[in-house]
Amino acid sequence: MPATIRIQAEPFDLAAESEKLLDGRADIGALASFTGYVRDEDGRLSALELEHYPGMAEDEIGRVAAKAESRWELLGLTAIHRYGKLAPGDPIVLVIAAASHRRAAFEAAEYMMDYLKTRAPFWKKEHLKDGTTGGWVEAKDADDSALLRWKE
Amino acid sequence: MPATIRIQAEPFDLAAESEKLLDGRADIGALASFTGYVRDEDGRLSALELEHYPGMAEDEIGRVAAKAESRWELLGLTAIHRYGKLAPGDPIVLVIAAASHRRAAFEAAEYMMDYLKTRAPFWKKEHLKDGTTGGWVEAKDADDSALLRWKE
Amino acid sequence: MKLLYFAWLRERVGKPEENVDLPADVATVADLIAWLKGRGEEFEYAFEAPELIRVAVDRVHVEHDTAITGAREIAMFPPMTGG
Amino acid sequence: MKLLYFAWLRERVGKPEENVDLPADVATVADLIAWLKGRGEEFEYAFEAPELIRVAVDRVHVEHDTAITGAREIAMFPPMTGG
Repeated sequence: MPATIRIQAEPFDLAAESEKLLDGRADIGALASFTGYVRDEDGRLSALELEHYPGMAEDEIGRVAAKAESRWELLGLTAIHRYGKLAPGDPIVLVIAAASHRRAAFEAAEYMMDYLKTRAPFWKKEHLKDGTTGGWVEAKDADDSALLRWKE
Repeated sequence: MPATIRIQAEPFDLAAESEKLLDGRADIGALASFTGYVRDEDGRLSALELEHYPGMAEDEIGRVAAKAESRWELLGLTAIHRYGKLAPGDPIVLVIAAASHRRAAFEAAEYMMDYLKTRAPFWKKEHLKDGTTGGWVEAKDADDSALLRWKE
Repeated sequence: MKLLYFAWLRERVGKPEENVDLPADVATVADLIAWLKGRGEEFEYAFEAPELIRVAVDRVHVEHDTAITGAREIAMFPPMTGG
Repeated sequence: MKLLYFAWLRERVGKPEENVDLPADVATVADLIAWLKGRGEEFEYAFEAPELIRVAVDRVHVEHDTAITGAREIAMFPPMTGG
């Protein structure tokens, strides 16, 4: 089954996306999902603006998904990433991985998130409640080092 | 925030349980969930009967949840386990972990599932499509060895 | 003392629970299992491989060398297969 | 050749994209960045730390020593912060 990859401004629906993967199948034993949300940074943040590279974002997430599918025996994989101006508490990103057993589902979902963070062409700009622009969120070393776990 | 632990015959609602954890909060940046389903075992299975120890199941899952909460900085934790006779494709178990960052959410959810599998007093009996009882599902060595990951 | 049996242990014993008066020399979980095995064919069959049996004393997992003095409820069952 | 800039690189350069004709001796990503730096103050500022700049040639991540001959679209941007 091909992975579902979407880049969109609109919110996504975890329950609906899960149902699409399940689709009445009875070989799926495990479904792991991850949803990332805009944090308000202790109340400082008024909005988070997500810029992306429209021509490349879907391609690159598709490449990461293909790697996950070759590494684990998956029965379904969904990745949805939003762009645009989001408010604290808004969902940003959704990953769902379906498999026969839990380990593959968990690992594939975590792998997708680790690579999305560092490979998908998205950039976050903070807008603060005091009216100023907090600047661009800097990439974290922790995100780069998270990838080490997946090197064979 | 105390963990939500429920043992029930009824299905659960991932979206509703996620919303309860989020509850308008803007400090949650990551929500990892796991849902386990009854597999039909290549079409052999007609039903899976889940027996449990009513007096102990909730207590034991609560103890596992307390360990997860002391190990990771969680902003919410939910574990729901069903009992009774379930059909292929039916959801059995739900775990949701909320945190500021993704690593804690993923790890706590995976930890909960690993311990639920081996510590929560539930037993599965298979009913087959040919009308016979397939017997009790045997505990897997893989589930015991999964716990090694969490030993400090 | 209340004894509970689950899953195939319940099926082999033939009942989900019972109340028993234990002899004074039954001090640990292992003693209890040995004593139960002497109570008839169905118990001998149920407990033929004691190392497989998991035990909870008052709803907390314990090892076979745990003392059961003062326990109100002892549950015995095969390895768990939840999740 | 089409060049694209994102995030603070776009802000510093002052435009999201442009079409350029490259000199024949600009063979790699590193050559391109060095050439861009000579195009004025805003480019010098934007590319002051070339090691921070990530590059995609025709929508695929590449290293700075990658050849750009025949590329249609080259995008330059800071480290990604999606997810």
